[in-house]
Amino acid sequence: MKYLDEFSDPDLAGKLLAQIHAATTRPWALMEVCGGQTHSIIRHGIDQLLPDGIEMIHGPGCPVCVTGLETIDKALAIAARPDVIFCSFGDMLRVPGSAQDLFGVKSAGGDVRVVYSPLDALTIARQNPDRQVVFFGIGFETTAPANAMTVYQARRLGIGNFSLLVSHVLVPPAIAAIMESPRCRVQAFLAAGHVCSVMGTGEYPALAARYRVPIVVTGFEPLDILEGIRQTVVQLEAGRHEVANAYPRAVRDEGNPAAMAMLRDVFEVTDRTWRGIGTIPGSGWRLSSRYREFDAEHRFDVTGVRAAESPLCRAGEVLQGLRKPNQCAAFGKQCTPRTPLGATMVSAEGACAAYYAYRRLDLVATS
Amino acid sequence: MKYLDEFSDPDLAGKLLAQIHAATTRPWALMEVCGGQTHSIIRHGIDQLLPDGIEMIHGPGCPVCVTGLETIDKALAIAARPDVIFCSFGDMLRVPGSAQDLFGVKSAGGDVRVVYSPLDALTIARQNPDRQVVFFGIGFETTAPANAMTVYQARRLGIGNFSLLVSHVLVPPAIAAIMESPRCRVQAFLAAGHVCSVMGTGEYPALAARYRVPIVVTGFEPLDILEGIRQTVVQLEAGRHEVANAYPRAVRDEGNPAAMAMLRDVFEVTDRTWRGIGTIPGSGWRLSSRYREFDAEHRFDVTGVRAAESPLCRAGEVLQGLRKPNQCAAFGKQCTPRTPLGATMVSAEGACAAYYAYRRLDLVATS
Amino acid sequence: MCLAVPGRVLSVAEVDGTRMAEVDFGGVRKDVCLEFVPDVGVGEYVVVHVGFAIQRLDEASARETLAHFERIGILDEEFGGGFTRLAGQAGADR
Amino acid sequence: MCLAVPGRVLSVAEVDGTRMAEVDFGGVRKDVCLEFVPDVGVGEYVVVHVGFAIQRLDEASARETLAHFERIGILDEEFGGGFTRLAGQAGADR
Amino acid sequence: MTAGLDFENWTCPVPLRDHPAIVMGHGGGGAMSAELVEHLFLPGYGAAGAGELGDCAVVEAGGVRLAFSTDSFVVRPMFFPGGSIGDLAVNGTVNDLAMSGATPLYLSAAFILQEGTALADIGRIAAAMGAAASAAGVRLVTGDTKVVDRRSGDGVYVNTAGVGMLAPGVDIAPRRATAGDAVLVSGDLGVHGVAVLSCREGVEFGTGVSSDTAPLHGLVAAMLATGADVHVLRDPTRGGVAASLNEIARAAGVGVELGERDLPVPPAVADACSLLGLDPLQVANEGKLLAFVPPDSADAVLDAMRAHPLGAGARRIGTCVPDHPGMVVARTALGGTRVVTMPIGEQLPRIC
Amino acid sequence: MTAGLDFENWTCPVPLRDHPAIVMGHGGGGAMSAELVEHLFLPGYGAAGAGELGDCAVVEAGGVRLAFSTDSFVVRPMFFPGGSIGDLAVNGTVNDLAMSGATPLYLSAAFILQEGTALADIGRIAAAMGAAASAAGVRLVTGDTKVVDRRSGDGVYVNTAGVGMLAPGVDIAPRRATAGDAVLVSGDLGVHGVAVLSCREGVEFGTGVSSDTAPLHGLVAAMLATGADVHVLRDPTRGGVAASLNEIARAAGVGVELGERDLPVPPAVADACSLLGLDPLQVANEGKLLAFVPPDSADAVLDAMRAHPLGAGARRIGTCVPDHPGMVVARTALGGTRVVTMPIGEQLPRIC
Ligand code: SF4
Ligand code: SF4
Ligand SMILES: [Mg+2]
Ligand SMILES: [Mg+2]
Ligand SMILES: [Mg+2]
Ligand SMILES: [Mg+2]
Ligand SMILES: [Mg+2]
Ligand SMILES: [Mg+2]
Ligand SMILES: [Mg+2]
Ligand SMILES: [Mg+2]
Ligand SMILES: [Mg+2]
Ligand SMILES: [Mg+2]
Repeated sequence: MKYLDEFSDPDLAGKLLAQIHAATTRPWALMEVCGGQTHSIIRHGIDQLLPDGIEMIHGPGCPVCVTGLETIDKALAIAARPDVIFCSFGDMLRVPGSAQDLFGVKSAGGDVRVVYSPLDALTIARQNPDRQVVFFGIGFETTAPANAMTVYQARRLGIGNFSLLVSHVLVPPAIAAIMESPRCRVQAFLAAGHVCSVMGTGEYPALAARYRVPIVVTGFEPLDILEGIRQTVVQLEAGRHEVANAYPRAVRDEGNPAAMAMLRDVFEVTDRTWRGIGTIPGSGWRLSSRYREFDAEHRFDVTGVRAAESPLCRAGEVLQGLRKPNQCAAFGKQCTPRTPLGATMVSAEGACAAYYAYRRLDLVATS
Repeated sequence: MKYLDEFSDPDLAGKLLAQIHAATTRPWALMEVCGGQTHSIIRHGIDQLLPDGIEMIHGPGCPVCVTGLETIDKALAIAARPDVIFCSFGDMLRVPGSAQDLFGVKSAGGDVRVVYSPLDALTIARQNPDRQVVFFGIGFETTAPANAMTVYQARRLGIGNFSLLVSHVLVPPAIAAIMESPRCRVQAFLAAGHVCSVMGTGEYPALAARYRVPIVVTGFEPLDILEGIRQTVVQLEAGRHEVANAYPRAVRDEGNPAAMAMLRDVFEVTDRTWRGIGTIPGSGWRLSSRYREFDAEHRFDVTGVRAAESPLCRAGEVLQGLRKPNQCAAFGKQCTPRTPLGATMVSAEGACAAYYAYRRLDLVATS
Repeated sequence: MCLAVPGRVLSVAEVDGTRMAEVDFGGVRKDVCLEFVPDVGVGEYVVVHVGFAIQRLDEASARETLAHFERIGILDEEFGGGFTRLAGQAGADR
Repeated sequence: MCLAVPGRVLSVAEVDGTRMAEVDFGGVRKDVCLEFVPDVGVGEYVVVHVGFAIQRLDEASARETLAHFERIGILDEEFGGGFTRLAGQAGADR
Repeated sequence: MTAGLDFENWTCPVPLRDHPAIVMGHGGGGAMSAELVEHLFLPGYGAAGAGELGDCAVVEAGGVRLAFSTDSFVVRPMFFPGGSIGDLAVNGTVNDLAMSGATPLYLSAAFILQEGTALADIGRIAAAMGAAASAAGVRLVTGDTKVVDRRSGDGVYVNTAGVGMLAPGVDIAPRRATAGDAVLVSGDLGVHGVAVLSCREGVEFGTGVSSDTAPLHGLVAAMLATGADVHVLRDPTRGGVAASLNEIARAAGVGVELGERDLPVPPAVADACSLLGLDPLQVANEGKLLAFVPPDSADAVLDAMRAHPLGAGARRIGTCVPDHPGMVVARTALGGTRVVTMPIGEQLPRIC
Repeated sequence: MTAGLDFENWTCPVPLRDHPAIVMGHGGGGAMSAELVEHLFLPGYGAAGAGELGDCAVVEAGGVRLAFSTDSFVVRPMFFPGGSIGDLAVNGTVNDLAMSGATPLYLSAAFILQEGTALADIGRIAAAMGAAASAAGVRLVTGDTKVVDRRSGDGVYVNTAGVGMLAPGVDIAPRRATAGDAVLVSGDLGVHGVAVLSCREGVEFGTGVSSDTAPLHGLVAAMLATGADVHVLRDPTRGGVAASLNEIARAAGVGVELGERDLPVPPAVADACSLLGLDPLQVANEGKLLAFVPPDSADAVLDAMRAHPLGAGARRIGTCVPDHPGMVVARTALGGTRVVTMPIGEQLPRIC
């Protein structure tokens, strides 16, 4: 695909790697915030090629991983209703709630459907006027405009049988929370490129200044990631802590004004519980009171659902870079991709899942 | 089964046949009113064993055959509704309406279920409180008490999602209509035993007297039928036209008072269109006004459904004994059990269907 | 019309205020509503149609009918003197 | 988070009052909502996430970035004099 | 691969024209099932379709004559008195092979599982298949598993295919039915169908009847060991004796005459059929066979059958006749006759 | 028949314990499918279960070596760019036979039809099967038809089983994979899966990609004609190359090393996978094969493949290694490595 393939070129990657090696004189701990970047790093083996001193810490930027257990349980309760068609992005279907996952609800008779876009769910709602159609609106700032637009359209077109189960999470408060953590080891951030495509970079200078960390807005292809790392290392080596944009083809400083206006109309800021991490103040969006009637949580009265995570799971520390997955006692034992205890073992981007596949080769290679 | 097997004994049958042969000096045309008796006659080959002069005319006593086309179309319309579970006796599923049958509705997505008893439909209604459950209440006086009791129970137990599509037909008005027909050839009746189990014999003396025909209440096993024929022939040969009961183990003159009381409560007399015959005044029961709320016809507003029968079909004349099935031009051509034009080709008891199977051997045997 | 078969009441119970019985049809057993035959008890025979007993089966009458069939052709009550001749013809017919 | 890919707008149409486009992703085509990139036209590239264009793709910037990658290691702007030595070490590492 | 075929304007030939879509009756093993094969599958397969796509094919590979058969099993409920879908899946295919006179050797097992099916149920079915295969002396050598959506399946559907080997000279096929042949049955009729019906939703009744599911190749071997020239064997499953005899009569262009008094219909089957208005001749069997044998070997074959545990109730039920070719006629107990028709589709309980 | 087995207290052994019921992933051809076989079917079958119930069994009858295979086809939609469920049903079984080195000869075809299915659709499928069978030179010799309730099926499910014959000396099986073997693929990867996905509800996208469904035994014959000792053949269908290579690596206790730059993933497949977040190595193929051949015959086999119309795009994609037994590792374009994991269940579009 144009503008993907060019940014995967091995020769240019070699040049960037040489620059990173050349620039690195000391160990540095960098966090890529975004799960998509984690995926790219592991899939292309980028971390194996970095200088030994550069440690990539996988951040909490996988929406599948951080969507709260309670939210999953609410989704499961709604999806199990016979009157509901529950629509979701594909990767949410295997995320375990307290007792099961959406695949389990589906296998027990729930009408659970995978869609590519929330607009597909709206189409399903129009095609099934006698059913309630609920879309599972999770994700970061990147996904929020799509969900916002869908609810806006539902109201505009009078599609009363549509509603949204909303659990959006926000990146800047998470970065602040990570840096506030007493055991925090992160020295710089690769910021999530597509979040910034929507939101711009305006929130980052204050964070960079407050925590004295470089923040480099980074894309997703191998060259993008290498360039993000390169710029970060250069700043760290030079003792700087600035905000930079290494993904200018898709990110403008001002973000996307149309999307941001829609977000302001449809959502309002709320405290949000991140799975494995806990509640971060002001780190989420929920439907604003103007759209309350489209809120599935109220329509199906699941506001009372409460859930507790497995006491074994250390996903919170993993997500904050305080612990490697294989430093969790349950890793590979009680907890595998087939029997995940924490969401980080569920998604292909989840740090624990990535380590599970990855470690196997390490073990073989070192045995 | 006790009280079935004993009444099939071939040796006793031989004795009864000998008596019939002995008694018969002239040709007689007898009508067995009931389709169950037709079935028994053909299944056991009884008519082949009778004196040549005794002609058995198959009467309109198969509820599957005589249920009106319009009623079938109403059933099809209700059964096709997505909110409805439509329950029926098995033999109604293949009866063709104007365009298709209940099997076709089922194959197109209708929830059509076969039950043994209307009480089973009531159970289904209790198990599916969010669906409408409709029972197809057809049949003669024998079946009517079961349907009446079911509606009575639905009201008593407050099962609001149950209703009945009612199309009951009554034997005595049909006998009168047959006898009033200008071309009528029937000289005596075997009356339907199980109808009389419910209703008794009180209505028959007036008919026997008015039309000067013997009426012998007859059972269903070979010996019962032979005895019915024997008594009929004896009367005819003697010039008598009395009502007699050749099925006393199951029929009392007064009928079943408890059942009759229930029928009076739940149903009221109405004109009824018999398929292939036409409308016979006062020949049916419908729900009385007290049970109107359980009337599927009103609940689903199919009162406007109108239907016309195939112009080729001579089922009316067949049912009245005015024409043999193979005297219908469509018989075996446009009309076969796989492609029935009239209901008499549908049911195994239907005179046309019986002839279709039967005639094949005749043709072979005489070719 | 109206397939109905004789069965013997095995047990009676009240279900939801309705008198129901388990009825045996020579090894086959079905639940049957007894509301229309209120005084039938265990061990008696009923005539059952679509899950309802529509009449008590009169066993004495059944036995009498069978006995009558046995007698027939021996006694000659209905045809008087002509019977023997006619019966002979009938036999020849078959 | 947020798998988003660049695609080229093939055509634009208004559907139910919403600006929609057919977008080509190198042979794969999908319908995409353009409401958030109101001034993008046919032939331009957009970044698409779950059926929505979330940003125009700046082709000039993309070309510049690639050119920058090509230049890197030739120019030495950021590290000044120390660069050549460090680059040599990095090469030895691999 | 399919060039030259006009799909868009494809219409079904008569008599399927009357049914533009599948109805339950198409799966009943009667006339409607046969018409699907004749008017839809065979024309569709064209030159690649061989023979009549019967229950079992006899083919040749490397000079060896093989029997090859397949059946899918969708019986509901999956567990019933006397067996389960797993027993049927093994015995059904073993029997289709045996009815060609072959020794069954290898089975495949392919599952279509509905999501939500309890693994415990699948385990019970697999165990029943293993036990039935061991009892029949065949091996389950290859398999497949698919899962379908909750709304697109119902528990477990099993397909088995089987391969068996024929001894030289064995030629057993419907077309070999010959006027004069004695028609034999290996035992009581209708027990499987009644057992399954007794626990089917909407019809449930109490009965002591259990399915007769059993592998019949041992019985066949005993029959062939008499040296008799067995003409036809058939397991009267779906559609019962009525469907099997009608098929044989049509395939061979002969008539069949049954004596109703000779039919081994056990009282419990007769009673269940009386209650529901069914014809015992149309009720399915899963452990019985019909045989057409020359009249002079009928007694020897019957003796051999009776000496085998699965043929203890064997008896002669009729004769193959030159009259009314393609038709089956029963002489009733009273001495009349009736035509035993090919069932059309599903068997339905009657009220009338 | 099933005496001595304790059904009521039957519980599934680990690791199935975590899933008391079937979920879609059990049918994905990955780890969950394999675990059903290992922990449920094989223990259930007991002594009657033979081998590993793989895609195809090699058995013996009358001194002839036969290949025997079965597969059920439930692909939705039933018609897709480049083919239909009918093509797959024939080619899928033909290919499973061919992957053992056998010449496919006979197929069975068993249908489970949902009531309400248009006869015209069934006719199109039958015609596609006939055409595919003719093209593959196999005959459809026996069949079966069942009909299920509207709520218990979905259009047409087809099972085919197949019988083929092996030439003396041919021994092709996963366990024969040997360190040093060259790993070859016959052409572009992922086109079938992308073609089907492009018209699947909820995901639809426009693409020029058509299914690659094709019978591969001709290509296999050309490969064997080189005289090379082909160790393993496999058609990477459900679960794609990732599932097939992991299975082979485990069966033989070897490692596999792939070069990502050598994988023939056409741009349209790569782009569709980018859009949906899928791994092309997990996407299904229906007309491609993987081969493990000794390194010294790799070039000759590749030449033979490229000379065949179905192998024109053949290339070497990796090597069988003694390291990391049971694992498949890919060397990335950048020079790193990644583990190519066994797919767990269904492939799902990702947003992340
Ligand atoms: S390995 Fe499992 S239990 Fe441990 S932190 Fe990761 S997800 Fe939680
Ligand atoms: S043969 Fe058919 S068309 Fe003729 S009277 Fe009978 S049902 Fe009607
Ligand atoms: Mg992003
Ligand atoms: Mg009656
Ligand atoms: Mg078969
Ligand atoms: Mg069979
Ligand atoms: Mg398979
Ligand atoms: Mg058979
Ligand atoms: Mg296979
Ligand atoms: Mg296969
Ligand atoms: Mg079959
Ligand atoms: Mg395969």
